[in-house]
Amino acid sequence: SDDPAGDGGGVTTLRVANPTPVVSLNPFAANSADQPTLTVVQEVFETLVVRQDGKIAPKLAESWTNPDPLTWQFVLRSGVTFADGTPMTSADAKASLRALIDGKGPLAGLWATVDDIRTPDERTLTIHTTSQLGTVLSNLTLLWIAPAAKLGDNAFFDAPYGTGPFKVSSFTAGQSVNLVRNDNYRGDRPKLTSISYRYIPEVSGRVTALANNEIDVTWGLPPDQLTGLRDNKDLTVRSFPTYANYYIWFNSSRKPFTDARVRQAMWHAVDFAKISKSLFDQAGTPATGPLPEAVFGAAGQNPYAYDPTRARQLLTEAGYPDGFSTTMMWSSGCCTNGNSFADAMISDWAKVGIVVKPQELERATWLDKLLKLDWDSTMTTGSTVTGDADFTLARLYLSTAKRNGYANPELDRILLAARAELDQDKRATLYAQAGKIVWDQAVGIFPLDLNGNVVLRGNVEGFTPTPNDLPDFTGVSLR
Amino acid sequence: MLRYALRRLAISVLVLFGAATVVFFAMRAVSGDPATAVLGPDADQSAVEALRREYGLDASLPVQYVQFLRRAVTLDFGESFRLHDAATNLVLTHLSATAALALTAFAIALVLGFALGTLAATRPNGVVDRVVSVLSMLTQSLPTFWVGIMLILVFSRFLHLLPSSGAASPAAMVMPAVTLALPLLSVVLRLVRSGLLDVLHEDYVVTARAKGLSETRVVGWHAMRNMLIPVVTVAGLEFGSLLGGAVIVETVFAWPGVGRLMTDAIAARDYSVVQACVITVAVIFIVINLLVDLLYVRLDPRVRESV
Amino acid sequence: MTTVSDGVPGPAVLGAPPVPTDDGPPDATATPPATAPRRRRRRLRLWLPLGVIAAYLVAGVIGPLIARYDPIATSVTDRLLPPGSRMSDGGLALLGTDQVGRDLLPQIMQGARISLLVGAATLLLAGTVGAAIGILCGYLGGVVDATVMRLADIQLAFPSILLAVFVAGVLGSSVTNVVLTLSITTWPIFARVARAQTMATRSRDFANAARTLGAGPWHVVRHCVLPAVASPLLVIATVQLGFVIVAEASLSFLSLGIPAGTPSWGTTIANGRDYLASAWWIATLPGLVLAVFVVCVGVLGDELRDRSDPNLSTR
Amino acid sequence: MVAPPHTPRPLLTVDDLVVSFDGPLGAYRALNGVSFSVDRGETLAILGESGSGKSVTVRAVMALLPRHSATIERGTIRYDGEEISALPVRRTRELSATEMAMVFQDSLTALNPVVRVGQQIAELFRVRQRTSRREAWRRAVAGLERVGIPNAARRAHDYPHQFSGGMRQRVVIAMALALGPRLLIADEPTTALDVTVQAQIMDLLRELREADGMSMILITHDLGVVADVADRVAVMYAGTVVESGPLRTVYDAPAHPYTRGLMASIPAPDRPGERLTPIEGMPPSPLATPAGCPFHPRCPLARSACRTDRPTLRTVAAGHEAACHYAEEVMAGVDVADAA
Amino acid sequence: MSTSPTRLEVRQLQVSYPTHGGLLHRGAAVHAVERLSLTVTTGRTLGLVGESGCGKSTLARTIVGLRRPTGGEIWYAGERVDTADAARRRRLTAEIQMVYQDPYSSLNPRKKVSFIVTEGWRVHRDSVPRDQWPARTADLLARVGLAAELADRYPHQLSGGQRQRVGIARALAMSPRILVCDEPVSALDVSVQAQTLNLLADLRADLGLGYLFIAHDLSVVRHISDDLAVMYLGRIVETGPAATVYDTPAHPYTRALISAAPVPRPWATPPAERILLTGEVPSPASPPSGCRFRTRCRLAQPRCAEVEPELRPVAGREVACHYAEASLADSTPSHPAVTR
Ligand SMILES: Nc1ncnc2c1ncn2[C@@H]1O[C@H](COP(=O)(O)OP(=O)(O)OP(=O)(O)O)[C@@H](O)[C@H]1O
Ligand SMILES: Nc1ncnc2c1ncn2[C@@H]1O[C@H](COP(=O)(O)OP(=O)(O)OP(=O)(O)O)[C@@H](O)[C@H]1O
Ligand SMILES: [Mg+2]
Ligand SMILES: [Mg+2]
Repeated sequence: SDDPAGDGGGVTTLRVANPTPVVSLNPFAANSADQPTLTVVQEVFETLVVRQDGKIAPKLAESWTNPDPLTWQFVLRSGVTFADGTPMTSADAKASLRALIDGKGPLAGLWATVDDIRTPDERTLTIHTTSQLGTVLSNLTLLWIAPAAKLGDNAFFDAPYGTGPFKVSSFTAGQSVNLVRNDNYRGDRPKLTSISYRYIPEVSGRVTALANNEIDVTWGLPPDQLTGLRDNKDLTVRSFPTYANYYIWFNSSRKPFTDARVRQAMWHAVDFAKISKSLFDQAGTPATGPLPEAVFGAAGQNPYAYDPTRARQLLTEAGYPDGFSTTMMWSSGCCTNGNSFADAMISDWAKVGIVVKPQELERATWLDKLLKLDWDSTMTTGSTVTGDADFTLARLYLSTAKRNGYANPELDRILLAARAELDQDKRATLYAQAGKIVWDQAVGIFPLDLNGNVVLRGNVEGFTPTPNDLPDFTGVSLR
Repeated sequence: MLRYALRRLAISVLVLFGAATVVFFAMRAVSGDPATAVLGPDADQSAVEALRREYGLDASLPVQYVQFLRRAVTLDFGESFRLHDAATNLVLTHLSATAALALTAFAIALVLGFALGTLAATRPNGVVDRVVSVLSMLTQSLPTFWVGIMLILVFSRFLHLLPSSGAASPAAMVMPAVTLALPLLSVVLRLVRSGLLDVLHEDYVVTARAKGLSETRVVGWHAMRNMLIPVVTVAGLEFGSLLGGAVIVETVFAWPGVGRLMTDAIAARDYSVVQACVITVAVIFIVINLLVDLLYVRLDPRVRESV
Repeated sequence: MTTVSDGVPGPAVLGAPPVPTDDGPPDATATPPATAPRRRRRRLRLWLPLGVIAAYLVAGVIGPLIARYDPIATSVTDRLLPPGSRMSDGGLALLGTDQVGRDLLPQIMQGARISLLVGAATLLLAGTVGAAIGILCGYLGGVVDATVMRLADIQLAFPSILLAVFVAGVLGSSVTNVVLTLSITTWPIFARVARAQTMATRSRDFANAARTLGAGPWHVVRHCVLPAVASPLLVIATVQLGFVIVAEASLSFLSLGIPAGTPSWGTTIANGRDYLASAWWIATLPGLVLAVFVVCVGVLGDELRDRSDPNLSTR
Repeated sequence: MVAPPHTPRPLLTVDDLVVSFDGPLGAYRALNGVSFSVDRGETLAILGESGSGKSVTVRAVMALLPRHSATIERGTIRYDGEEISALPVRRTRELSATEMAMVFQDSLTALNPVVRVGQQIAELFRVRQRTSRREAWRRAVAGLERVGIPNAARRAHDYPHQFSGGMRQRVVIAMALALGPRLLIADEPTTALDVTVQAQIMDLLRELREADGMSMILITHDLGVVADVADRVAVMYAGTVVESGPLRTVYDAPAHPYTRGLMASIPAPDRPGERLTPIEGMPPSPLATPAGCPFHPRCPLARSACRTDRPTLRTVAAGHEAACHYAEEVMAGVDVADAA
Repeated sequence: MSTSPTRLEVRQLQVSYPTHGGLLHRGAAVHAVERLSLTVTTGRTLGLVGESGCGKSTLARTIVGLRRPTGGEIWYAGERVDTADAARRRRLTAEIQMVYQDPYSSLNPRKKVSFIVTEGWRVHRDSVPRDQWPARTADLLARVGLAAELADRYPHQLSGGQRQRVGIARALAMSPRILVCDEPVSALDVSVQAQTLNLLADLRADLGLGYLFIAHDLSVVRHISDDLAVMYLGRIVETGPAATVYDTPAHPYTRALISAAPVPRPWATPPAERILLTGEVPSPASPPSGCRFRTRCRLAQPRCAEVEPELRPVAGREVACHYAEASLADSTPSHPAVTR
């Protein structure tokens, strides 16, 4: 009828093509760390705090304090309503956190030490932990606040709504999601009236759809595709640093990778500078540490030079003067340009006498082997979803995690101390130390921090990329 | 008649039971655990176990099997671990998309296959025949995904004639249907050609000519009716496998069909969906076999005596 | 006994005929001039595909020895060069380079080994097993037939991808296991054809004649059924060869095929699929090579069928 | 187009017809100069050994030779004075069934197995005469009744395999007669049938001929059947007509050694068990027709001229022609031994 | 050559084909052969004639063991064949061989003549040592009048007569005592037919073979047979010495059959009256009650529908007709059918 947003009227729909299917819109359970789910969910729900330019900023929470090191108290913003008009209260926040913990999804572990959540009044939320938890704030960047009354209702997540600028109008798992503007949104109304997400699996299909004006936005394209698209006047290609990086792990509990020198030799043997320049162009930047630079807690480490002679020398020292044979597995489609990257590395390793047999596996099989530690080395990419070093380092490198066979009491101590530390600066220092151990001991090779890319048609304006690589279209408008 | 129908039904039930059993145990024999596949590597053990309990995967295999069979009888295949919907529902919605595509592809293949096959058969070893036969071998030898992507590039990206993917408009159907039709087309074409060649020098065709009938009627009516049985047989089977899904075409053209549903479900070790898919496909094959047999009787009265 | 004038030898008892001379030059009036080019064309239909197939075999066997192809060596600076480009080591990439800078020509030649091996091995395995089962079912009929054919039905309903995942999961991914997977999906076709032909042949009069001589089932199968089954199987095999090689490519498309690092036409084509718009040659050239091969085998199969047909053969 | 019936011209004349086939063995001539004619109301029987070209000859007349492998190299076929071999096939087809109709050798294979018998006949009226569906069916049933199919109205709904051999043969005849042809060509119409059914069919054909003045070409191996219905006989050997003449003349005084050999091969009914005297040797392969007279390798009378000169059909008595250099000797009954 | 004749006896043989019910009706068995008895003796020929579809081929196939009888017994040389165990059966039936109706389809198209002829020896490994095969093959081929070179040919490279003889050679290779010939000459022209008949007669004289000779052509049957059996709808209706049955047929069906046989030179023999059969041919699946021929019989009486006549001796032969004597006496038809 009228034109509440003043955006020129009419229906403006942003047509988005996902590179991966959205199989669920429930961010509290199994899919709580799932990129495609989070991409959609972030338009619908809001969190208490957000990470902005690497710093934590208020969102639904106005302020927070630590009455004691084990207690976190948040004051919620007033006047916030859900899309159906009901006000958002601390009970909703509490229920949401409970749902996340009880949902036993991949993020539940972040909250393992929480023993009590209280709501003294409608605007106050207190979280009590059994031991000090320095990651509460960054963890909260992934706690979506949903209406408490609906959380137990599975059907709610077929068309969920929250306090965010959009709400879901229709959802077909694995295929498409449609969002419409939440007219009860308290802030600046988005200019878009709706967003439609559709899953197009094949790269050629997605690129063609974009070039043909069948869609407006897509992302996650292989670097080689981008070269061609940059020349296309109708399109804008945005590349930006993300929380994601490439890593090749060695199974440190298996010979010959029990010896750090062997792992280091593997690193020295590959000319990563050349490979990443040719294969990744602007899609990646050489890593400076085990964490992508954008992550809180990342610190620059001593680079490993491409030095085959040194590699051979290290191998000789470790007792493998003639090299050895081993395998490297990865799950198909795990990694940008993965097969080429593997080929290139294997090629360089062969030059120092290390014969690496590639094993491209189906994901479920790969996972199975991975978790059983039934592998020599594995290549994968990973993202520090919360943007906090703890998420990656403590999750993967604690000896209790049993993820790569590496066990180092010193590293364990540092990581646990960092987690318990409430002073963020001190935490950063501790993570720098932990990073150094992981890097110098070559628990894995960290060749590359990945850049994200989003390709938009020329008429899409106002898009700002975020390092968590969850493209957010709230501020976008169509010309 | 009744005995025949009963026997047939019994056999069908056996086939279904066999397919169900094989898929049940095959899914559980492959490496990879559904709970981990859904939750990813970071879920903790208690979460994995909770999920396994939720989906009844903690019971012993024989118990699970009996449970599965008992529910399958009521067409309940359980809930998808991955898509959180009833497997039966998922299969049915995807099947309708597949059916639309398969029917179109089938129609294209039949119409073109008959036309070209007839053309080739009426001038055996002529230029048309040679060209058609080499083309049919060629289409058979081109990988489907190559054809699909090439079609997208040519007709969408460069000529801007057709939408590149999705199932939104009838136009979106053209390329996937054509891609799917090509291999089938060459099969139909070969069958029609060889069937017609066999039949065209039969005496009754000569009789029809001697009756002064036009060549169109002789070939299109007298000869054609007699070579349909092998064509129907193979076409039926092929149609069955089309309905069973064409993963590659569905992937390339982002077509939400049953083939991709099944492939994704296999990848995610989504037992219930895989089982529902396989049983559906088995039912499709059984129904198609039945239709083909009924069609035999319509096509050839001699069959009636020896069903 | 009769005699014939002018030296024509008299026929023996019971009118044993003078054997018509097939080798002697036939009478001019009976041989219109159309024969020579037709013969030549027929010969071409045999030798041209044979020549091409031989060339493939030679390229597959010798090619990689001459133009040395190291599947492991990559040269990322030379990636995605179009056909005819110079590479950084000075070599000429006649067919261009792939996404990690490997020369395509030797890669395709090397790939021929695996692809032809997979094709031949699958056909051999599926063909033998399928034909044996088909003949058994067709000959015995009854319960055996019904049971096995129902098994084939189950097999048809069973997704081949699940099979591939299954084989790859249980046995790991290897050339052998690709052959196994493809054989399991292909055997029912051979079985069906063999079965149909067996059913048509087992009660023909010449088979009955053998039975009245006292022949047992084994003799009838070996001498009456097998020769008759061979020719349709040959045709099916040539059709299936193309299918199998393409199927290997499709398995590669789903990463269930030949293990990475072993070039086959299928893996090369699958690798090139994301580059069809920018570097068309990676997927297209091996695709063409494959298509030409399949067409040649098809033409050869048809021709061999014609020649093996006693009613058409010239000898 | 059709000339008035009183003209003395023959109804069908075939002159020097040469037909060759493209076989997988190369091209060869199946017919090598066939000539004969059929008068109005006359029945001509064509005899000859298997593979001598009888069927090819009549198929050439009906324009039914396989289009892609057969070529008419030479010769003319005139129907009612008009040269039909020069017409496009489509025009000749228009003459089919109305002017000339054909009965094929094997009735089971000559009928379309998947079309109802009545429909196969009705089709003629529907397509060729554009009658209504019901009218066509009515006439088809009448046609079946005419050839003596009991209960025709019901049986018209049956399929060919539901009929017995004799009835099928009658269906084929009913089909050939449906549009009232002036010339009926019957290619071994009774070979597969037992004598009682054969007798019925021959009687039927005779009756029709007498009633309508229809001409007929009858091909058969059975000399008894020929004697039963034919007015004139033509004998073929290796792609040519080697002899033609009135029935009794040819039977009693054959002018060609092949014909004589045929007649001598018949088992005599009054002397059962006696040794038969077949023609020695075997027919020439179509790929290697001997030079000169094609019969000379098997001919007890062959002399040097026979090996070099090909004899042509010549008149040896009134209405009696033969292609033999020594026809007079043959007619005179000169014996093998005498000739040598 | 044997001194005392060996006998093949068929007693009360019954053979039926199960027909499957269609989608609409239940199937009924076709009784192709019904309580049939006959005897074939070495050194003699039993001719078997009858209407197309009356069960002649079924009988032949059952005798050589290609079908299991549903009732009755088959005895050979004093031993029961049909219930014998496999080994004995193989030994017994090796002496009973068959010549098939269609020479081409009974020869394996993918095997050379040399294989086909030696096939029996390949099966019975101990019968003939392998080194003797070539000589024995040449000998056999010569015996059936084929040149030794033909051993290297495939069946499609042979003429019809040659094929027929290869079939005979294959049977002879087993040194049979009894030969079952299922219409061995019906596809051949008179000259080739004469060759084959001569061959069979020679073999009977030289080796003392006994024949069961099935044919449509009565003049051929008359020529070669010592005894004659006439079949109608699965049963024998008349049997006896050939001359007796042929010259003075007693059963109305035999009379019709013989009267319908065409004569090669009708003008040379006195004109005979021809009996045409009318009425519908009954189906073997539902034969008429009583006498099976009564629906088409001129002499049928009410009794014929009630009591099925059994074979009984009448004037030197056996006839299955209640009114055989009347039929014999009745030289002119009581009501004129079609006469000529
Ligand atoms: N369609 C064809 N293609 C090639 N050759 C053919 C074809 N039809 C007939 N012939 C050949 O032409 C010759 C004459 O055949 P035709 O059928 O006229 O013989 P016929 O005299 O009718 O013999 P039969 O008495 O056996 O019917 C034979 O050598 C035959 O092989
Ligand atoms: N395989 C079969 N299945 C069912 N019925 C059959 C089968 N073979 C023959 N018959 C039927 O059995 C009866 C006798 O057939 P058979 O072949 O013995 O006749 P025949 O006397 O040899 O005839 P013809 O003279 O035509 O060769 C026929 O009615 C026929 O339809
Ligand atoms: Mg003929
Ligand atoms: Mg028979």
